[in-house]
This record gives sequence, C-alpha cells and structure tokens, in this order.
Amino acid sequence: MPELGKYAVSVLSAYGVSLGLLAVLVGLSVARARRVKAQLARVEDRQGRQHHG
Amino acid sequence: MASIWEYANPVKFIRTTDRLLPWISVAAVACLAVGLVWGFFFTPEDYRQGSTVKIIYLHVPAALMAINAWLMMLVASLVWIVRRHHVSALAARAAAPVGAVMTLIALATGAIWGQPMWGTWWAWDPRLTSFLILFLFYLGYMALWEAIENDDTAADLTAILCLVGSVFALLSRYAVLFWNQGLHQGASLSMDAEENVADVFWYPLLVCMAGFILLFVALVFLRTQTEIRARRMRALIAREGAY
Amino acid sequence: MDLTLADVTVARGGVPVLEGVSFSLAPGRALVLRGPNGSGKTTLLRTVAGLQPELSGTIEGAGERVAYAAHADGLKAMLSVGENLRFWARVFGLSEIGAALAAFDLERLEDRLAGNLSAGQKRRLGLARLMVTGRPLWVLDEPTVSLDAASVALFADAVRAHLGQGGSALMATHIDLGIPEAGIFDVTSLRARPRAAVQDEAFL
Amino acid sequence: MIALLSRDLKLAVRAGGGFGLGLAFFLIVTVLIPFGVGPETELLSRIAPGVLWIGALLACLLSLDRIFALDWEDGSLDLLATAPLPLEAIVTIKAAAHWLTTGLPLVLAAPALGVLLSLPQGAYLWVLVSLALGTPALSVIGTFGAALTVGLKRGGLLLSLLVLPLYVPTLIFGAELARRGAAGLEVEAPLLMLAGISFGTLALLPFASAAVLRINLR
Repeated sequence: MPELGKYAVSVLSAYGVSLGLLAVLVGLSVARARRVKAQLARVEDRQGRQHHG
Repeated sequence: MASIWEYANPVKFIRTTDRLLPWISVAAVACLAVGLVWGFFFTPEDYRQGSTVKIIYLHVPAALMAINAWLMMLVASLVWIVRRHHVSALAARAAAPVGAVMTLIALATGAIWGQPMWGTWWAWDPRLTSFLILFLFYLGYMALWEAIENDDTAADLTAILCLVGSVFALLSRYAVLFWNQGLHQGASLSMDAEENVADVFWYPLLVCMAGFILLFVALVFLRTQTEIRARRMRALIAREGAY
Repeated sequence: MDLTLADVTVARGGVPVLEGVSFSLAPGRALVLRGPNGSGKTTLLRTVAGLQPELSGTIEGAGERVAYAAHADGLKAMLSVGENLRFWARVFGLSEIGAALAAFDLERLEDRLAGNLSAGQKRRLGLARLMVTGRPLWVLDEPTVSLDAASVALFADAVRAHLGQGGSALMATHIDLGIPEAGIFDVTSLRARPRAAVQDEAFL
Repeated sequence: MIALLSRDLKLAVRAGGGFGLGLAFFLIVTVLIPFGVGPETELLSRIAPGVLWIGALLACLLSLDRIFALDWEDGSLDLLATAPLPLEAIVTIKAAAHWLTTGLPLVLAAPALGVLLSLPQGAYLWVLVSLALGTPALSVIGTFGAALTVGLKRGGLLLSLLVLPLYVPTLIFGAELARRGAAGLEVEAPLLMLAGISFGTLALLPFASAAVLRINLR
C-alpha cells in the first residue's frame, strides 16, 4: 500500500466511487444481456415448435 | 471486399461482436488492471498536488469517454438518419448509459479531487460545469428513448435530439467558459493531460485511457447486442399476434 | 383531375393493413369505402390525405387537392362557430363562410361558442369546414357519426352540391347516403395477410 | 399564417387559455425569493438580474406543453398538416404565439418585479434588453421540445428534462448581459452571443421542430 498522506481519504474514495460505478454499469449490462438472451431463446423456441410442429 | 455496412445487419453484427467480445473484454480488464495498479502503487506523488494526482488515472479517461461516447452517439444518429440502419440507432441507444456513467465518474472524481484543492466539494469550475450539463443531456436523451413506444419513432426523435443537443452542448461549453472567466481567474483546475504532466504520470495514464476505451467498446457491443435481441423478441411476439 | 391509386399498400404502425388498393375517382363522382371495423379504412384515408406515407404504390391527384375530415373535428371550444369557420377559411386562403353556414343550417348558431354546441351540431360545423377550404377532393372518415336523419340529409345535399361543382369525395361510411353519383369500394378483399411491421423485418 | 397567429392569441386570452398564468408564476417566484434568501437589500439587488432571468425561464417552461398538446387532442394539428402551410411555418407561428402570450408579458413585467428585488437603477434597461432579446429563443427552443413530446402521455416532466439543458446557453448569456449591464461593465460580447443564439435558433430550429412533428404525426 503506498503512502497516501493527508489526501488518503480523497484518493481512496475517488477509486472506490469510480470502480463501484463501473462495476454497477458492467453488472447491470451483463445481467440484462443474459436475461434478454434467455427470453429471446424461449420465444424463438416456442415459435420454432409452432411453425414446424 | 466486404462493405462496412454489412455489419449493419443485426445477425451479422451479433455474430461478429460475439467473436470479438471476449478478446476486447479481456484486453479492457488487463489494461485497466495494469494502468490502475501502475498508477496507484508505482507512481510518485506530485510535488504540488500530493497523492491526489492518482485520481487522474480515473478522471481523465472517464472525461475522455464521456465526450467520445456522445460523439459516437452523434455519428450513429447521423448514420441512422441517412442510411436507416437499425443497428446504428440501437448502438446509439446502447452507448448513452455508458456515456452517462463515464460523465458521472468524471464529475465525482473531479469533485473529490477538488475538495482538498479548493476546500469545497463543488466549485463551478467551467470544465466540471460543462460535464454537469453534458450529464443532463444524457439524461434527457435516455428519457426520450424510454418514453416512446414505437421503436422507429423513438430512433428518429432521439437522433434529432442528439443532433440538436450536440449544437447546444457546444454552445453551453463556450457559454460556461465565458460565464466563469471572472470568478476563478487562472485558478481553474489544470488536470489536462497535456499540460505539465511528466512522463512518469503520462504512461500509466495512457494505459488507463486504452483500458477505458476498450471497456467502452466492449460495453457498447454487449449492450447493442442486448438491444438487438430485445427488438427481435418484440418483433417475434408482434408477429405471433399478427398470425 | 382524377384521384388515382395504383397498387397502394398502407400500414398502421408499420404493419401493412391493406395492399393492392387501386381505384380512380373522377371529378363529379364519390366513392364510399366499405369494410369491417379495423380493416384499414381510416389508415387508407389518412394516407390519401398525406398524413402518413404509403408503404408502396402511387397516389396521384391528392396532396394539395385534399380537404380532410376525421373523427376529431379540430374545433376550439372557446371560439364561436363563425370564428372557427373563418379561421379555417383563412388558413386555406379564403374568407367567405356564408354558404357553408347555410348549407349545414348553422346560421342561427354563428355567434355561439363551439364548446356549447351539441355533438351533432359540432359534427355539422366540422363538415361545414370542408366547404370553406375550397379544395376539390373531400376525404371523409365516418362523416355521419352523431348526425340525425335531417342532418344526414343536409350533408348528402352538401356532398351532391360539391360533386355538381366538379368536386369529388372519398369517404368511409356505413349508412346509405342516397347519393346516386357514389360508387362503392369494398376493401375487405384487400386486407393484407398478417405479417410483421416493416420496421421489424430486419430483426426476423 | 396571420390567421393561425391571431387564432392562437385569441385562444390564449379567452377563459381557460392560460394567459396570465405564466405571469402570475413569475410574480410568485420573485416574491418567494426574498423569503428564501432574506430581505437584505444589498444581496437582493446583486442577485436581482439572475432571479428575474430564472423566474422568466421557469414561467416560460410552465406553458410549453400547451403549444401543441391542445391542437393535438382536438385534431387541429392533423388538419393543419393538410393545410397549404408548410409545417416549418406552423411551428414558427406557434413559437411566435407562445412568445407573444408568455415571453412578451414577462419582459414587460420584469421592471415592475425588479422594484421588489431592489434592482439597481442602471440595471432596468439591461434586464429589459436581455429579456427582450433572449425570451424569443426560449420560446423557439421550447417549441422544439413541445414538438418532441407532443403525442406522449405525461410528457410534461419529460419536456422539462429535454428543454432545460437546451436553455443553458441562453440563460447564461442573458443573465450575464443583465448582470454586466447592471454593473456598468462591457456588454458587447454577451449581447452579440445572445442575439446570435436568438436569431440562430429562430432561423434553424423550426426545421428540426417541423421534422420532429412530421415524425410524430405519421
């Protein structure tokens, strides 16, 4: 751990806030990507069966 | 020779980006890890700013992407208006939240950096103020996408809003510079990368910028895929109802 | 000049509702569109009026020749009958409203606020608006809604007078107006086969 | 064109037209400010130009959703679109009518409200000039926002969200012009910028508004 001196709180909170925001953004993006992909697969599956069966 | 417009086909876009996405994601994480660790642990303190200089490894790349994301949306909107490629409109939609978060990071880090420097969390510094206004533009753009039900109408209206907004964002930038010149003469924060940043800070910063760019590209690819799939799902369900 | 539709496809919200619509309407003639609810009559009329683009095919003789009247009359409740009519006359570059008031028996109501009219009276005012546009092609969507028998007769007379002056009328209506110049065009057989909206095609 | 303008003006002043609402709102905002910041004359007179600008801007914003919503609901907008007027002319007239019924009264009321805020003697002229020059831009930009949200239910809040960022340059240069004029500083730069914004938006934005309206009508 580097010596951050009197600005330690500022530096650490900047990193914390930024990485936290990025993590939320990535997390939400990936979660929605998975959800939509699964929903689409379900709809495609259903329609595929209807058309061929 | 394949035309670049081939990638405007949704299926082709998904297939291509599916192949690229793992590589870009890995590269993004690697660059971010190297750049941030390098910057955080292995760079000296600035003689004037102390350890707060370490904030630039987040602030500068985020600010860069905040503006570039809007530029990308502007280009995508123009492509949609001129050539009417659906992927283009959806890519603009996908980029907006990423740009908004980048703007938020730039704002937050700017404010946190400013706290010890100015002695206050927020100063109406021209650059920070401009980013605040940019954030409002992002909010309006996203809200308009959400509010309109018909997908093509939403794409058309948001594209025009993006065009008009770009002009006004530029105007606001000049207005803000003009407005604040009397308040903080010369005291504005000079976290410009070019100015007085020694090589020792500059190299890790470059790596971080590369990391943010790659992260942005990866997120936009992923989110555009999601938008395409959501659109396809709506289309399939609508067709189901039509037959 | 005739109104001519050649192989026109119209869409509602991007979904084709009528396709292969072809007819032509000569001056002095009227054409009544028939078809069940939701079959696309309104969409076809809006397309002819130029409010939405046709998906394919060509429409000639519409554009600046159209006076359009829909379910909503475009009346301002806080303006009098005369003011409403005079406004639309001036928008279309005219000023004379006397004939329109007389034709729809609105003369006694001229100074009454449109907001105080009954539904049938409002409808009559909305139709009187057609006469002050000076345009030859009337495009009418269910013009007789909320009109009583006497008012329907007034309307039929106005349409016949319009046709007599070389105008033409295209309308969607279910009742028989007793206009001998009118032909019938049934859209039922032209309903588009169910399919996806055009904006969705790229995603299927 | 004159027919449309005079109809809109007539409608605005008749009962239920909403004329005067903006003015009343302007008055209330200006009266509330001293309750919020304290009655100290010196402070009030310093912030007066800015307060008058903010008040005028908010009052303007309040009436934007009426520009197209009423004509949309009763079908007039469809009928106007089939009239021999280009949509560009229609949106310009709509903006002009909004300015005449909202912006102009605000400009004229501003000096009177300036008295309540102990606006300095020399500032009256510049507040008047800056508002007279800037409020047309507010109406034109607001018309664009109204055209964007015309068919939407609950479009009012969205309209504010879309329009407020677009108002930033006008507000900055307008308030700066008033402030500098009040302080006796050089006013040429903000004056030119404000005039440029007003004429620029007036010349160009109607095309965007008409395009947006056309999309919303189809």
